[in-house]
Amino acid sequence: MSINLRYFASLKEVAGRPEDNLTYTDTLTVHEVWKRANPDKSLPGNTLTAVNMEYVDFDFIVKDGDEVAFFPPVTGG
Amino acid sequence: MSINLRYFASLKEVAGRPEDNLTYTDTLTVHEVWKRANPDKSLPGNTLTAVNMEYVDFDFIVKDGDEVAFFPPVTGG
Amino acid sequence: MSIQIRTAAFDPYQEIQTYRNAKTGNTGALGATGIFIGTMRDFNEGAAVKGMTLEYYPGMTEKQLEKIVSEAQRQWQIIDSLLIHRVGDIFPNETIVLVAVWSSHRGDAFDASRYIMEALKSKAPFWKKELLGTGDERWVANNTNGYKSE
Amino acid sequence: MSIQIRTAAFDPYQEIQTYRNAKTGNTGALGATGIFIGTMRDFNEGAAVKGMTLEYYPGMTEKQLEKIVSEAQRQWQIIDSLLIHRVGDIFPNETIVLVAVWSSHRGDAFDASRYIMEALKSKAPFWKKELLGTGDERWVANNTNGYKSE
Repeated sequence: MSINLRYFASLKEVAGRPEDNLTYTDTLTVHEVWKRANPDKSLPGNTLTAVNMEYVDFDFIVKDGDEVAFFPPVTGG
Repeated sequence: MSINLRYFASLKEVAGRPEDNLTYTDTLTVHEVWKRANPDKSLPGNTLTAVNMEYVDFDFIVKDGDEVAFFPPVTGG
Repeated sequence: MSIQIRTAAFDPYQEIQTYRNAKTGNTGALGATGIFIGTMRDFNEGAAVKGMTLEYYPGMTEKQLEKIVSEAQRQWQIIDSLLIHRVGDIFPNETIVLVAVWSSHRGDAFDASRYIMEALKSKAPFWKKELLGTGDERWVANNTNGYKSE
Repeated sequence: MSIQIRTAAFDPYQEIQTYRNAKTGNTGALGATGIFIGTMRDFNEGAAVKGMTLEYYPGMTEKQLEKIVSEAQRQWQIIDSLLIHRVGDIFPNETIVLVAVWSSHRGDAFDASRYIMEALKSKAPFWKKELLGTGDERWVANNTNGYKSE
Protein backbone atom coordinates (compact mmCIF):
# COMPACT_ATOMS: atom_id res chain seq x y z
CA MET A 1 0.00 0.00 0.00
CA SER A 2 1.10 3.55 -0.66
CA ILE A 3 0.21 6.99 0.66
CA ASN A 4 1.24 10.49 -0.27
CA LEU A 5 2.54 12.79 2.43
CA ARG A 6 2.49 16.58 2.37
CA TYR A 7 4.17 19.02 4.73
CA PHE A 8 3.29 22.70 5.04
CA ALA A 9 4.81 25.84 6.54
CA SER A 10 7.14 25.15 9.50
CA LEU A 11 6.45 21.39 9.25
CA LYS A 12 7.92 21.46 5.76
CA GLU A 13 11.10 22.82 7.36
CA VAL A 14 11.01 20.22 10.12
CA ALA A 15 10.54 17.39 7.63
CA GLY A 16 13.04 18.96 5.26
CA ARG A 17 10.84 18.37 2.21
CA PRO A 18 7.39 19.43 0.90
CA GLU A 19 6.12 15.98 0.01
CA ASP A 20 6.82 12.35 0.26
CA ASN A 21 5.56 8.88 -0.62
CA LEU A 22 5.39 6.02 1.83
CA THR A 23 4.79 2.37 1.01
CA TYR A 24 3.75 0.08 3.83
CA THR A 25 2.13 -3.33 4.48
CA ASP A 26 0.73 -3.05 8.02
CA THR A 27 -1.96 -0.87 9.69
CA LEU A 28 -0.78 2.71 10.34
CA THR A 29 -2.21 5.68 12.20
CA VAL A 30 -1.40 9.19 11.07
CA HIS A 31 1.06 9.49 13.93
CA GLU A 32 2.77 6.24 12.88
CA VAL A 33 2.94 7.53 9.32
CA TRP A 34 4.98 10.50 10.60
CA LYS A 35 7.31 8.25 12.59
CA ARG A 36 7.82 5.88 9.66
CA ALA A 37 8.51 8.75 7.24
CA ASN A 38 10.55 10.84 9.70
CA PRO A 39 12.21 8.31 12.04
CA ASP A 40 14.70 10.80 13.47
CA LYS A 41 12.25 13.69 14.12
CA SER A 42 9.53 13.86 16.75
CA LEU A 43 6.20 15.34 15.66
CA PRO A 44 5.76 18.85 17.14
CA GLY A 45 2.95 18.84 19.72
CA ASN A 46 0.66 21.40 18.13
CA THR A 47 0.77 19.79 14.68
CA LEU A 48 -2.52 19.52 12.76
CA THR A 49 -3.16 16.56 10.49
CA ALA A 50 -5.48 16.04 7.54
CA VAL A 51 -6.29 12.99 5.45
CA ASN A 52 -7.66 13.71 1.99
CA MET A 53 -8.04 17.37 2.99
CA GLU A 54 -10.21 16.74 6.06
CA TYR A 55 -8.94 17.26 9.60
CA VAL A 56 -8.27 14.01 11.48
CA ASP A 57 -6.77 13.00 14.84
CA PHE A 58 -3.28 11.51 15.21
CA ASP A 59 -4.78 8.03 15.71
CA PHE A 60 -6.78 8.07 12.49
CA ILE A 61 -5.93 4.98 10.43
CA VAL A 62 -4.82 5.67 6.89
CA LYS A 63 -5.66 3.56 3.85
CA ASP A 64 -4.07 2.91 0.49
CA GLY A 65 -3.99 5.99 -1.75
CA ASP A 66 -4.65 8.54 1.02
CA GLU A 67 -3.09 11.98 1.02
CA VAL A 68 -1.80 12.66 4.54
CA ALA A 69 -0.85 16.24 5.47
CA PHE A 70 1.07 17.66 8.44
CA PHE A 71 1.04 21.36 9.28
CA PRO A 72 1.26 23.82 12.20
CA PRO A 73 -1.69 25.83 13.62
CA VAL A 74 -3.21 27.95 10.87
CA THR A 75 -2.58 31.71 10.79
CA GLY A 76 -4.66 33.10 7.94
CA GLY A 77 -7.08 36.04 7.91
CA MET B 1 -40.37 82.24 32.41
CA SER B 2 -40.56 80.81 28.95
CA ILE B 3 -39.59 77.53 27.30
CA ASN B 4 -39.62 76.28 23.73
CA LEU B 5 -41.35 73.02 22.93
CA ARG B 6 -40.63 70.75 19.99
CA TYR B 7 -42.56 67.74 18.77
CA PHE B 8 -41.22 65.12 16.38
CA ALA B 9 -42.61 62.32 14.23
CA SER B 10 -45.89 60.86 15.54
CA LEU B 11 -45.81 63.21 18.54
CA LYS B 12 -45.97 66.13 16.12
CA GLU B 13 -49.21 64.62 14.83
CA VAL B 14 -50.51 64.03 18.35
CA ALA B 15 -49.73 67.61 19.37
CA GLY B 16 -50.96 68.94 16.03
CA ARG B 17 -47.95 71.26 15.62
CA PRO B 18 -44.14 71.01 15.31
CA GLU B 19 -43.26 73.58 17.96
CA ASP B 20 -44.62 75.73 20.64
CA ASN B 21 -43.76 78.28 23.30
CA LEU B 22 -44.95 78.10 26.88
CA THR B 23 -44.75 80.85 29.48
CA TYR B 24 -45.14 79.86 33.12
CA THR B 25 -44.48 81.15 36.64
CA ASP B 26 -44.36 78.00 38.80
CA THR B 27 -42.10 74.90 38.92
CA LEU B 28 -42.80 72.44 36.11
CA THR B 29 -41.59 68.95 35.26
CA VAL B 30 -41.33 67.83 31.65
CA HIS B 31 -44.55 65.87 32.09
CA GLU B 32 -46.31 68.94 33.46
CA VAL B 33 -45.02 70.96 30.51
CA TRP B 34 -46.81 68.52 28.19
CA LYS B 35 -50.04 68.76 30.18
CA ARG B 36 -49.89 72.54 30.28
CA ALA B 37 -49.20 72.78 26.54
CA ASN B 38 -51.59 69.99 25.54
CA PRO B 39 -54.34 70.00 28.17
CA ASP B 40 -56.70 67.83 26.14
CA LYS B 41 -54.19 65.13 25.08
CA SER B 42 -52.57 62.52 27.28
CA LEU B 43 -48.86 61.86 26.70
CA PRO B 44 -48.35 58.51 24.91
CA GLY B 45 -46.69 56.02 27.26
CA ASN B 46 -43.57 55.30 25.23
CA THR B 47 -42.73 58.98 24.62
CA LEU B 48 -39.11 60.06 24.95
CA THR B 49 -38.25 63.49 26.27
CA ALA B 50 -35.18 65.68 25.90
CA VAL B 51 -34.22 69.00 27.44
CA ASN B 52 -31.64 71.00 25.52
CA MET B 53 -31.00 67.95 23.34
CA GLU B 54 -30.17 65.58 26.22
CA TYR B 55 -32.49 62.76 27.24
CA VAL B 56 -34.32 63.39 30.53
CA ASP B 57 -37.04 61.67 32.57
CA PHE B 58 -40.65 62.88 32.71
CA ASP B 59 -40.05 64.35 36.18
CA PHE B 60 -37.07 66.48 35.15
CA ILE B 61 -37.67 70.10 36.16
CA VAL B 62 -37.35 72.63 33.37
CA LYS B 63 -35.91 76.10 33.65
CA ASP B 64 -36.30 79.38 31.83
CA GLY B 65 -35.08 79.25 28.23
CA ASP B 66 -34.99 75.44 27.96
CA GLU B 67 -35.83 73.62 24.76
CA VAL B 68 -38.11 70.70 25.65
CA ALA B 69 -38.70 67.98 23.05
CA PHE B 70 -41.23 65.15 22.85
CA PHE B 71 -40.86 62.25 20.46
CA PRO B 72 -41.64 58.54 20.01
CA PRO B 73 -39.07 55.70 20.23
CA VAL B 74 -36.33 56.27 17.66
CA THR B 75 -36.24 54.16 14.50
CA GLY B 76 -33.10 55.15 12.60
CA GLY B 77 -30.36 52.98 11.18
CA MET C 1 -13.52 60.39 13.16
CA SER C 2 -16.33 61.77 11.04
CA ILE C 3 -20.09 61.90 11.61
CA GLN C 4 -22.27 63.07 8.77
CA ILE C 5 -25.98 63.49 8.14
CA ARG C 6 -26.92 63.46 4.46
CA THR C 7 -30.00 64.56 2.59
CA ALA C 8 -28.96 62.97 -0.74
CA ALA C 9 -28.32 59.38 -1.76
CA PHE C 10 -24.70 58.21 -1.40
CA ASP C 11 -22.56 55.25 -2.40
CA PRO C 12 -21.13 53.77 0.80
CA TYR C 13 -18.05 52.24 -0.87
CA GLN C 14 -17.19 55.51 -2.59
CA GLU C 15 -17.58 57.34 0.72
CA ILE C 16 -15.26 54.97 2.54
CA GLN C 17 -12.58 55.22 -0.12
CA THR C 18 -12.80 59.00 -0.39
CA TYR C 19 -12.67 59.35 3.38
CA ARG C 20 -9.70 57.05 3.90
CA ASN C 21 -7.77 58.22 0.85
CA ALA C 22 -7.74 61.73 2.32
CA LYS C 23 -5.96 60.42 5.43
CA THR C 24 -2.23 60.24 5.71
CA GLY C 25 0.09 58.75 8.27
CA ASN C 26 -0.19 55.74 10.56
CA THR C 27 -1.84 53.49 7.97
CA GLY C 28 0.58 50.70 8.82
CA ALA C 29 -1.22 50.18 12.12
CA LEU C 30 -4.53 49.44 10.36
CA GLY C 31 -5.13 45.74 10.52
CA ALA C 32 -8.91 45.56 10.62
CA THR C 33 -11.89 47.35 9.12
CA GLY C 34 -15.40 46.56 10.30
CA ILE C 35 -18.21 47.94 8.19
CA PHE C 36 -21.96 47.86 8.42
CA ILE C 37 -24.27 49.18 5.72
CA GLY C 38 -28.00 49.48 6.31
CA THR C 39 -30.02 49.52 3.11
CA MET C 40 -33.68 50.30 2.57
CA ARG C 41 -35.70 47.15 1.90
CA ASP C 42 -38.84 47.02 -0.21
CA PHE C 43 -40.75 45.24 2.55
CA ASN C 44 -41.16 45.62 6.31
CA GLU C 45 -43.36 43.79 8.78
CA GLY C 46 -45.25 41.97 6.06
CA ALA C 47 -46.01 44.95 3.83
CA ALA C 48 -44.53 46.22 0.55
CA VAL C 49 -42.80 49.56 1.04
CA LYS C 50 -42.36 52.07 -1.80
CA GLY C 51 -40.45 54.76 -0.01
CA MET C 52 -39.62 56.24 3.33
CA THR C 53 -39.17 59.64 4.95
CA LEU C 54 -36.53 59.87 7.67
CA GLU C 55 -37.12 62.68 10.12
CA TYR C 56 -34.47 63.77 12.62
CA TYR C 57 -33.84 66.38 15.30
CA PRO C 58 -31.15 68.71 13.94
CA GLY C 59 -28.67 69.42 16.71
CA MET C 60 -29.71 66.64 19.05
CA THR C 61 -29.15 63.89 16.48
CA GLU C 62 -25.57 64.99 15.85
CA LYS C 63 -24.97 65.38 19.59
CA GLN C 64 -26.20 61.86 20.33
CA LEU C 65 -24.17 60.35 17.49
CA GLU C 66 -21.06 62.07 18.83
CA LYS C 67 -21.69 60.63 22.29
CA ILE C 68 -22.10 57.14 20.80
CA VAL C 69 -18.86 57.32 18.83
CA SER C 70 -17.02 58.76 21.85
CA GLU C 71 -18.26 55.89 23.99
CA ALA C 72 -17.05 53.41 21.36
CA GLN C 73 -13.63 55.11 21.39
CA ARG C 74 -13.57 54.81 25.15
CA GLN C 75 -14.41 51.09 25.13
CA TRP C 76 -12.31 49.91 22.17
CA GLN C 77 -8.99 50.68 20.51
CA ILE C 78 -10.16 52.56 17.43
CA ILE C 79 -7.86 54.23 14.91
CA ASP C 80 -10.58 55.90 12.87
CA SER C 81 -14.31 55.77 12.19
CA LEU C 82 -16.85 57.05 9.70
CA LEU C 83 -20.59 57.29 10.33
CA ILE C 84 -23.03 58.56 7.70
CA HIS C 85 -26.81 58.57 8.10
CA ARG C 86 -29.42 59.57 5.52
CA VAL C 87 -32.42 61.76 6.28
CA GLY C 88 -35.32 62.94 4.11
CA ASP C 89 -36.95 60.91 1.33
CA ILE C 90 -35.36 57.51 0.73
CA PHE C 91 -36.18 54.76 -1.75
CA PRO C 92 -35.57 50.99 -1.74
CA ASN C 93 -31.94 49.91 -2.29
CA GLU C 94 -30.60 53.26 -1.09
CA THR C 95 -28.19 53.31 1.82
CA ILE C 96 -29.71 54.47 5.10
CA VAL C 97 -26.64 54.17 7.30
CA LEU C 98 -22.93 53.45 6.98
CA VAL C 99 -20.66 52.66 9.91
CA ALA C 100 -16.98 51.92 9.36
CA VAL C 101 -14.43 51.36 12.12
CA TRP C 102 -10.68 51.00 11.63
CA SER C 103 -8.49 49.35 14.25
CA SER C 104 -5.34 47.29 14.63
CA HIS C 105 -7.09 44.11 15.76
CA ARG C 106 -10.31 42.60 14.48
CA GLY C 107 -12.10 42.27 17.83
CA ASP C 108 -12.16 46.05 18.21
CA ALA C 109 -13.47 46.69 14.69
CA PHE C 110 -16.22 44.07 15.03
CA ASP C 111 -17.31 45.09 18.53
CA ALA C 112 -17.16 48.85 18.01
CA SER C 113 -19.01 48.87 14.66
CA ARG C 114 -21.78 46.76 16.15
CA TYR C 115 -21.94 48.86 19.29
CA ILE C 116 -22.29 52.04 17.23
CA MET C 117 -25.13 50.51 15.18
CA GLU C 118 -27.03 49.23 18.20
CA ALA C 119 -26.60 52.46 20.15
CA LEU C 120 -27.67 54.49 17.13
CA LYS C 121 -30.77 52.33 16.72
CA SER C 122 -31.81 52.89 20.34
CA LYS C 123 -30.55 56.42 21.08
CA ALA C 124 -30.17 58.59 17.98
CA PRO C 125 -33.27 60.68 17.20
CA PHE C 126 -34.32 59.45 13.77
CA TRP C 127 -37.84 58.40 12.83
CA LYS C 128 -38.96 56.47 9.78
CA LYS C 129 -42.31 56.95 8.12
CA GLU C 130 -43.00 54.35 5.46
CA LEU C 131 -45.00 54.85 2.29
CA LEU C 132 -46.61 51.48 1.68
CA GLY C 133 -47.43 49.79 -1.61
CA THR C 134 -51.08 50.43 -0.80
CA GLY C 135 -50.48 54.18 -0.72
CA ASP C 136 -50.92 54.33 3.06
CA GLU C 137 -48.29 55.88 5.31
CA ARG C 138 -47.18 54.53 8.69
CA TRP C 139 -44.61 55.38 11.32
CA VAL C 140 -42.22 52.54 12.09
CA ALA C 141 -43.01 51.76 15.72
CA ASN C 142 -39.86 50.31 17.18
CA ASN C 143 -36.40 49.10 16.33
CA THR C 144 -35.56 45.53 17.25
CA ASN C 145 -32.52 44.39 19.20
CA GLY C 146 -29.87 43.60 16.61
CA TYR C 147 -27.74 41.53 18.99
CA LYS C 148 -30.33 38.78 18.52
CA SER C 149 -30.78 37.18 15.12
CA GLU C 150 -34.31 37.82 13.89
CA MET D 1 -21.95 32.94 -2.62
CA SER D 2 -18.39 33.24 -3.84
CA ILE D 3 -15.09 32.06 -2.34
CA GLN D 4 -11.89 33.16 -4.00
CA ILE D 5 -8.18 32.76 -3.36
CA ARG D 6 -6.06 35.46 -4.97
CA THR D 7 -2.38 35.68 -5.74
CA ALA D 8 -2.46 39.40 -6.64
CA ALA D 9 -3.32 42.51 -4.62
CA PHE D 10 -6.98 43.56 -4.78
CA ASP D 11 -9.12 46.53 -3.77
CA PRO D 12 -11.81 45.19 -1.41
CA TYR D 13 -14.33 47.94 -2.19
CA GLN D 14 -13.96 47.45 -5.92
CA GLU D 15 -14.42 43.71 -5.46
CA ILE D 16 -17.63 44.14 -3.46
CA GLN D 17 -19.11 46.52 -5.99
CA THR D 18 -18.15 44.39 -8.99
CA TYR D 19 -19.53 41.29 -7.31
CA ARG D 20 -22.84 42.79 -6.29
CA ASN D 21 -23.36 44.78 -9.50
CA ALA D 22 -23.28 41.51 -11.44
CA LYS D 23 -26.22 40.22 -9.38
CA THR D 24 -29.79 40.79 -10.42
CA GLY D 25 -33.09 40.14 -8.71
CA ASN D 26 -34.16 40.15 -5.07
CA THR D 27 -32.12 43.22 -4.13
CA GLY D 28 -35.17 44.68 -2.37
CA ALA D 29 -34.72 42.13 0.43
CA LEU D 30 -31.20 43.35 1.21
CA GLY D 31 -31.35 45.37 4.39
CA ALA D 32 -27.93 44.73 5.88
CA THR D 33 -24.35 44.28 4.74
CA GLY D 34 -21.67 43.24 7.20
CA ILE D 35 -18.09 43.54 6.00
CA PHE D 36 -14.72 42.74 7.48
CA ILE D 37 -11.44 43.63 5.83
CA GLY D 38 -8.16 42.33 7.20
CA THR D 39 -5.18 44.43 6.20
CA MET D 40 -1.49 43.73 6.56
CA ARG D 41 0.04 45.81 9.34
CA ASP D 42 3.63 46.98 9.44
CA PHE D 43 4.14 45.58 12.93
CA ASN D 44 3.26 42.38 14.76
CA GLU D 45 4.09 41.18 18.24
CA GLY D 46 6.44 44.05 18.87
CA ALA D 47 8.45 43.84 15.65
CA ALA D 48 8.45 45.88 12.44
CA VAL D 49 7.29 43.77 9.50
CA LYS D 50 8.33 44.53 5.91
CA GLY D 51 6.40 41.83 4.12
CA MET D 52 4.76 38.48 4.45
CA THR D 53 4.38 35.24 2.52
CA LEU D 54 1.05 33.47 2.86
CA GLU D 55 1.24 29.75 2.18
CA TYR D 56 -1.86 27.62 1.74
CA TYR D 57 -2.91 24.06 0.92
CA PRO D 58 -4.50 24.16 -2.54
CA GLY D 59 -7.63 22.02 -2.47
CA MET D 60 -7.96 21.74 1.29
CA THR D 61 -8.09 25.48 1.85
CA GLU D 62 -10.98 25.93 -0.59
CA LYS D 63 -12.74 22.90 0.89
CA GLN D 64 -12.49 24.26 4.44
CA LEU D 65 -13.63 27.74 3.39
CA GLU D 66 -16.68 26.20 1.68
CA LYS D 67 -17.54 24.30 4.86
CA ILE D 68 -17.26 27.48 6.90
CA VAL D 69 -19.54 29.48 4.60
CA SER D 70 -22.03 26.58 4.44
CA GLU D 71 -22.14 26.46 8.22
CA ALA D 72 -22.78 30.22 8.33
CA GLN D 73 -25.63 29.78 5.84
CA ARG D 74 -27.06 27.05 8.04
CA GLN D 75 -26.92 29.18 11.19
CA TRP D 76 -28.03 32.54 9.82
CA GLN D 77 -30.38 33.95 7.19
CA ILE D 78 -27.90 34.99 4.51
CA ILE D 79 -28.86 36.31 1.09
CA ASP D 80 -25.34 36.40 -0.35
CA SER D 81 -21.71 36.36 0.70
CA LEU D 82 -18.27 37.06 -0.72
CA LEU D 83 -15.00 35.76 0.71
CA ILE D 84 -11.63 36.60 -0.81
CA HIS D 85 -8.28 35.62 0.71
CA ARG D 86 -4.81 36.55 -0.52
CA VAL D 87 -1.92 34.10 -0.78
CA GLY D 88 1.72 34.56 -1.83
CA ASP D 89 3.81 37.66 -1.17
CA ILE D 90 1.96 40.47 0.58
CA PHE D 91 3.09 43.93 1.70
CA PRO D 92 1.87 46.32 4.40
CA ASN D 93 -1.47 48.03 3.70
CA GLU D 94 -2.52 45.30 1.27
CA THR D 95 -5.75 43.45 1.94
CA ILE D 96 -5.29 39.92 3.30
CA VAL D 97 -8.93 38.94 3.62
CA LEU D 98 -12.36 40.29 2.72
CA VAL D 99 -15.61 38.89 4.11
CA ALA D 100 -18.94 40.42 3.10
CA VAL D 101 -22.34 39.07 4.11
CA TRP D 102 -25.68 40.34 2.84
CA SER D 103 -28.90 39.70 4.73
CA SER D 104 -32.32 41.22 5.42
CA HIS D 105 -31.64 41.96 9.09
CA ARG D 106 -28.50 43.30 10.70
CA GLY D 107 -28.08 40.59 13.35
CA ASP D 108 -27.47 37.99 10.66
CA ALA D 109 -24.94 40.10 8.75
CA PHE D 110 -22.97 40.93 11.91
CA ASP D 111 -23.02 37.42 13.35
CA ALA D 112 -22.30 35.57 10.13
CA SER D 113 -19.43 37.81 8.97
CA ARG D 114 -17.77 37.46 12.35
CA TYR D 115 -18.34 33.72 12.46
CA ILE D 116 -16.75 33.32 9.03
CA MET D 117 -13.70 35.33 10.11
CA GLU D 118 -13.21 33.44 13.37
CA ALA D 119 -13.72 30.04 11.76
CA LEU D 120 -11.32 30.96 8.95
CA LYS D 121 -8.70 32.05 11.49
CA SER D 122 -8.90 28.73 13.33
CA LYS D 123 -9.71 26.23 10.55
CA ALA D 124 -8.59 27.38 7.10
CA PRO D 125 -5.09 26.16 6.14
CA PHE D 126 -3.16 29.39 5.65
CA TRP D 127 0.22 30.13 7.18
CA LYS D 128 1.95 33.48 7.46
CA LYS D 129 5.70 33.88 7.35
CA GLU D 130 6.80 37.40 8.21
CA LEU D 131 9.81 39.20 6.84
CA LEU D 132 10.93 41.43 9.69
CA GLY D 133 12.51 44.85 9.54
CA THR D 134 15.72 43.21 10.75
CA GLY D 135 15.80 40.97 7.68
CA ASP D 136 14.91 37.88 9.71
CA GLU D 137 12.00 35.68 8.76
CA ARG D 138 9.57 34.05 11.21
CA TRP D 139 6.44 31.96 11.05
CA VAL D 140 3.46 33.51 12.83
CA ALA D 141 2.81 31.04 15.63
CA ASN D 142 -0.86 31.34 16.44
CA ASN D 143 -3.99 33.34 15.71
CA THR D 144 -5.71 34.94 18.67
CA ASN D 145 -9.39 34.66 19.51
CA GLY D 146 -11.10 37.64 17.86
CA TYR D 147 -14.23 37.40 19.99
CA LYS D 148 -12.15 38.96 22.74
CA SER D 149 -10.82 42.48 22.35
CA GLU D 150 -7.06 42.44 22.42
